[in-house]
Amino acid sequence: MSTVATTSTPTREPISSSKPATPRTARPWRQLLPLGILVALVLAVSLAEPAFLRTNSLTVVANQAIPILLLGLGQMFVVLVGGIDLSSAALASLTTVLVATWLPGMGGAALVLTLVALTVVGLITGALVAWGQVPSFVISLGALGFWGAVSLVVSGSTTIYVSQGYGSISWLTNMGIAGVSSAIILSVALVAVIWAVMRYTPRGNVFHVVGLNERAALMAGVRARWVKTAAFGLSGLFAGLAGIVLTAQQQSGAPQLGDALLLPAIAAAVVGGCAITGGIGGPWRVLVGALVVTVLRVGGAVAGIDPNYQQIIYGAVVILAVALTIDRTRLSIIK
Amino acid sequence: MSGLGRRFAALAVAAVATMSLGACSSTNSGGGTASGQVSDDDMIMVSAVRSLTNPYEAAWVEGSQAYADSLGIDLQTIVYNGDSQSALSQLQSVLAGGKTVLLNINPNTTADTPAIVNAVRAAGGYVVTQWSKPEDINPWDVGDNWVAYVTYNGQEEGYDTTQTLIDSMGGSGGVIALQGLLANDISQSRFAGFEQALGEQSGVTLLDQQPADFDRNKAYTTTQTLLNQYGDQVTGIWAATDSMALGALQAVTEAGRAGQVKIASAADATPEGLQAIQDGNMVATYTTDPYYNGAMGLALCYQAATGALDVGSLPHEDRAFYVSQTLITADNVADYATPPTAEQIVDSVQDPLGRNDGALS
Amino acid sequence: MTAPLLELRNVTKRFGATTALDDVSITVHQHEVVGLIGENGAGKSTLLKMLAGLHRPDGGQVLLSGDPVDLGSPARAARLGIGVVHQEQSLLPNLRVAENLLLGHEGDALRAGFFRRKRLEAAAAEALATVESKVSPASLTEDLTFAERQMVEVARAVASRRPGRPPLVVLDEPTSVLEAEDVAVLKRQVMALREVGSVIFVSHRLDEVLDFSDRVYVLRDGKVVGERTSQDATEADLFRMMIGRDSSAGFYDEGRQRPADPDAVPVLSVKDLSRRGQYSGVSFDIRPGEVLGLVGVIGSGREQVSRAIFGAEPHDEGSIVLDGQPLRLRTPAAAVRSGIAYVPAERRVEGMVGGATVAENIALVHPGRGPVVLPARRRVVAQEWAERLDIRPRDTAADMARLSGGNQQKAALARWVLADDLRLLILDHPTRGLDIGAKEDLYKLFRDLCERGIGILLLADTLDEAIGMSHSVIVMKDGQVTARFENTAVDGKPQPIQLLEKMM
Amino acid sequence: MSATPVHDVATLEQQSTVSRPKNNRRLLLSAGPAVALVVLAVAFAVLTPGFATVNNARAIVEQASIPLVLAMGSTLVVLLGSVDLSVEGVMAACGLTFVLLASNNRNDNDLGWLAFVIAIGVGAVFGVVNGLIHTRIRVPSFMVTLGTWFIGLGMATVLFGTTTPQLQDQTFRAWAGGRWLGVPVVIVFAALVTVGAFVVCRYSKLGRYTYAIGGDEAVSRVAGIPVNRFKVIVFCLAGALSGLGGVLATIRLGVGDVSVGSGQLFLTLSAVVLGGTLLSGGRGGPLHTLVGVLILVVLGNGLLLSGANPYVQQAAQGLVIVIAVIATGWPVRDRLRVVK
Repeated sequence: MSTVATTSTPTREPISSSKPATPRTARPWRQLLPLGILVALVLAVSLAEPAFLRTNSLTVVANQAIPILLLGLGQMFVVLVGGIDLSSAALASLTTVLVATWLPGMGGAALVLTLVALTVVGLITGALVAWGQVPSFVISLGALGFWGAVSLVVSGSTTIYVSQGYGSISWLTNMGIAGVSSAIILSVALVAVIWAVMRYTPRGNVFHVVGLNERAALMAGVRARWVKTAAFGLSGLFAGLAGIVLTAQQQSGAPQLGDALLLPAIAAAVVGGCAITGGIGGPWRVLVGALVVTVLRVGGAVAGIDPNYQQIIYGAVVILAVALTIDRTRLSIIK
Repeated sequence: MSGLGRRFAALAVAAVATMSLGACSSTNSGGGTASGQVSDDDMIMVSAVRSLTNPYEAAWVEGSQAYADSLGIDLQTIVYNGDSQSALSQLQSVLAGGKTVLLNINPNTTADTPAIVNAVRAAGGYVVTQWSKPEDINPWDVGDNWVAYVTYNGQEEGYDTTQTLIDSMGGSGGVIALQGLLANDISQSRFAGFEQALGEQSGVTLLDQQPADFDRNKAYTTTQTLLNQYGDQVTGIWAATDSMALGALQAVTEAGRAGQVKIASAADATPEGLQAIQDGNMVATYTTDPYYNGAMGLALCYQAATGALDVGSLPHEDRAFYVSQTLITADNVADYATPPTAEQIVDSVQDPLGRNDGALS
Repeated sequence: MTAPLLELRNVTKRFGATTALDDVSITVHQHEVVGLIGENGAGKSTLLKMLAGLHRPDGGQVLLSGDPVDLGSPARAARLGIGVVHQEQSLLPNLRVAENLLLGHEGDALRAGFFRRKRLEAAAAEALATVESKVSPASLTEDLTFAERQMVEVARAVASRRPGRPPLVVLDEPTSVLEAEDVAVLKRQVMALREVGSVIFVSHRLDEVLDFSDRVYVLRDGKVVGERTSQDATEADLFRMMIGRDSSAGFYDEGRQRPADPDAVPVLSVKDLSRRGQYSGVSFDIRPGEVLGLVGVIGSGREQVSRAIFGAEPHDEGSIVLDGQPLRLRTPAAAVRSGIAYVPAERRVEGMVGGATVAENIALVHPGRGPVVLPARRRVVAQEWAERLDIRPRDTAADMARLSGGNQQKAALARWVLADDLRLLILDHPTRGLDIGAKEDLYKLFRDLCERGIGILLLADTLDEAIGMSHSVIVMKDGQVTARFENTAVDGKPQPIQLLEKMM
Repeated sequence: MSATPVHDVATLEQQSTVSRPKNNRRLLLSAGPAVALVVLAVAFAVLTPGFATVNNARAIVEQASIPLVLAMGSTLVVLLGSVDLSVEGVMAACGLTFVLLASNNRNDNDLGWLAFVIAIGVGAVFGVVNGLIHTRIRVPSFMVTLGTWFIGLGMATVLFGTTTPQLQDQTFRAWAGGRWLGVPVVIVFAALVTVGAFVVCRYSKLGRYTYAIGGDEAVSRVAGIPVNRFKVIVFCLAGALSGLGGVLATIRLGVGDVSVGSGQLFLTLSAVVLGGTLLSGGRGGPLHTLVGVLILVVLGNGLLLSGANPYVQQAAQGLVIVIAVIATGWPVRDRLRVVK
């Protein structure tokens, strides 16, 4: 995880033994590789199980990918600024509990309240990281433990089934266009919005800049501490969104419902081509990454591989996918 | 992503969509079909479990296999390794195969149940869920496709095993309780049974209770720590499962107190647990007969699909009920030492409601 | 006559479409110091990287003592006796000095995979002694000053030679960060090295090149455009060969230096600025269009003062007033909003964002107004400044890290000066490591800014630069202001020796 | 001529703010976690009866033993600036390999010590594979080891088959709870590994090169260090230590179990980071990790003994970690400090 780095004393830029790189636009095929992997994976699974190619199965996969995508997008902001958020999946679990608890009484307002709460939770983590000047790995680990306990307490450590007020969120999975659920449509729209904001607004590249060289950003008057805090706030917000979709999909909230999605979400960001060292990545990459990870997670089983060997295949394909897709031209050192 | 990338993505999506159009005509028309007459050839049986390295679930799958083989119907085993998403996706892809799915599932979490039964209902299959479901959703609310929900009386398990433990301690002393994951309903009901039994007497006191997350190692370290704290006060340990009881046993043995500290497990009857009872290292466990569990769920679905069982007319107590189970102690442990044969398993589920032990309390 | 120690025959090196080295032939004899000069981008770094074993030539031959060799890898180059002191420091801050010195060639200080610490430190001490460095081999490298580290690097280049091979030590800009006495030590060391082997000496300082070297090669556009023995060459000759034209009169563009209006409200007014243990009672004013030079040696506190004005470091007491408005700066961001700009000395660490494009770097401080900024618009702005400041290549979509130092510095400056509300520009070693052409461009830019009424606080690279550029010069020593030379445009410039007296 | 500066007597270099950290700052950073450990221990000793007893101290050390073995391997990898997520998978694969090769109830194997060696060898092979894929195919270690984590779990699942294999080798069974020269066996292993890791990091070429590579990989390469080879060796060592940890945990359980390592990855990695070894590499070391492991074990043990509600325990654990890290880092805060 070369993820995470602390340097209070920057060393001088090392002499690089890498060859002068080709301009960044020289290899467009590189950017297509994650997509190629996705298509190849889908085709491979379909060869073994043709039923996989039906719209029905594919939309199922897409639906499954949404929580990973949303968590991955939140993770992207944190990874872009050079950190990592281990608490995001636990926050999604907390969301499902809050939503399931509040929906019957408040209806749609519960969603707004939850998102606000989760954003604040993320901002707290971010503020501790930014102004405490401590590694995000440890702080978010502490947050993971703390908010996990809060989920358990709030839920009475049980699953809360949503019956009354489910209408406020059921449209996310039940409604849609041509079998494509509104959760999918909204998530893709969200990806497009993030992309547009990052590209077309004056400060859109600020996460990238802070991730590439935080000190230089500081010296250029960028409020880097706020940017980092905001990245965690966004991670909290997206964990909230992911939690709402999970609640809609499962029609219930539970204190550990989303916990298992932490590594897939990080993997989605990395497989899509975000550098875990920060500064490189974007929402479209996370979208493709989330789909790849989801197909990987379910593909082995769908293709009918002996359950005993599925994990081996899964592990091998994860490595293979990253080996093929990672853009090494912009990383002279792979950690 | 570059402009080229976006164009390529659009192309890929279009291509996939075109391909799928041709393929989807054969999809089963879904939705709430009543108990019908589906022929064996159009069926596929699915047994879904968390992992195959868990003795309980391994035996469950063996039971399922025996039953499916007896009818000559294909069995697909879904192993989801504790990943709810994986469970649902695998199920969806089997459902998309077009055959009528008969599903017997041990859901990963309570929260998974609605999504699973809705998916099966939409595809016109039949499902029996086991062990856990959200309290306020029931099979008869969803329809005939959710044939039944069966579970096992955790409170009874906790109560009976605690009684045995108290007896073995001679009715006095101090006991430590190890729960499973805090958020787990089953663990909670077993612990409720434990508390009930403890409350009905006054000789044995509860020294401490901790969650050990069903984890053998965590049970080991927790017991080790608590043994240090309470010393000789501890004369009994109750654990919600065999694996935690075995972890505790390890710590007790290392502390040189094997035999002095009595250990009871509330569930699972794993080969190791049974061995420990035979060796006198444990006093009790409970069996729900995993072979039966694995076969019975499929049998219910099969009878619903063939029309042998009219699901719609079943009373609620036959749609959500406890399955009878047996306390295992040193007295009867020998009876469970050898696994049942395939014939025995198939015979036991000829009347899949035969072990109905009453409606959920 | 014996074969020359090093001979490059018609060496060529291409990167894609650009030819970095074009048919270069260079000879270095035994017991000779050869100077190598050229503008940024002339091919010096490529040549040095080739000698260090980092690049392979595409054509031509490298001969050592008459034998054709393949330098292949850094380890191989070191084994063949070539020690390179890179311009960018290449010591590992988290290791001890002794470990750094002998990294990769520990010899008998290693036994069965384990270090024999005594032997290692003895060997290191020996190497350090050859450069008269008093650094302890056991100290942690990150605790050394920059100059101390530089000396360790030179020691390492010497120490890496194999017995039996005369050493060839390549020094890339070794003096740019050294203090006067260290330069003298270096000179002695170079002369000592000449007794046993040879030295290639690369520098922007023409006077130093002439002082150190026996012979000088001049590179331009990847070609050798001249070779002179030091006795026969003058700085003017070398300059002409390097740039391809005569030096323009008035290097510092002093003709455009106008006296500042004494009655104008100062852009910046610093009063009794103090920080415990660093500096105290520092006061000065900078008027619109005025350049104030702040000089002093290490530990004088001038850098801390300048960073405090930018909000990058705290101060304990005193006031900072900008255009009559008192400031309480807690962060650089607050300073930037007040109209203060800072060009840091450590360009790569603090001054630019490598990995981002040139356009993004230029837009970093003032990304544009309004909710939407089209990338095309950003490119156009960047392109304008690339033209105005002659940033090469003009491709503003290129990665900032790929540019040469001078062009990076221009882009780093562009991001500040493109704003209309800039009031004060703090320049910390703005011309460090730049070639003469780039320096001239920057000096012109500074004069332009003065004409816009902007105040400049200059921490100059050299005393000459400070004197040449500044309206006023303030000397600091041990955290105190020890001398002021004001209104120099009218009253006449101080002499370097006057400043030195107050600095030391 | 005026073109070039003539009086370059002084280039008045002032670097101290950037390139010269204060010595005491580093000391504070190193000592912080140790101070936190002492504060925690004293707090629990005062507040919690049963904490400050000889038996509990022994239990703490025993519980820290297997995490220590794993964390030492993890430390080496993190010092490189890489990370090894495959710990749990390797533990499972090695644990099952060990049980199935030693005397057990599933097959007739009885290789004794050879089983022990082969199992650790399997871990080393995992490490070499990690290292080779990471260095040769240039895949970030995060993703490589994430993949081999699942491969390890999958291999263990395949080896597990359908019934739990039980360890029957009496020599090894005796290790569980057994003592050598009065010291519990796991503690002996943990002590050997910790001392070994310390010696390697402090005095060996491997250790110092690991610091060099973690400090600056490009510079290390230029200095002629065969970076890739050393990375593979370090990953190999980490894999072998994961294997050893898996075997020790398996011996303690007495059975082969696919989930033998569950939870160990987060525990060990947190311990490494909490102890002050930077994930960016080059700084920290085995002693830091020792402190980190002890902090986490003491925290868990003390909270358990405090009798607090389990929810409160979990929340408190999270809070204490956050507070400890922020408090120990507080004195070295700085306006421009960059921490990721």
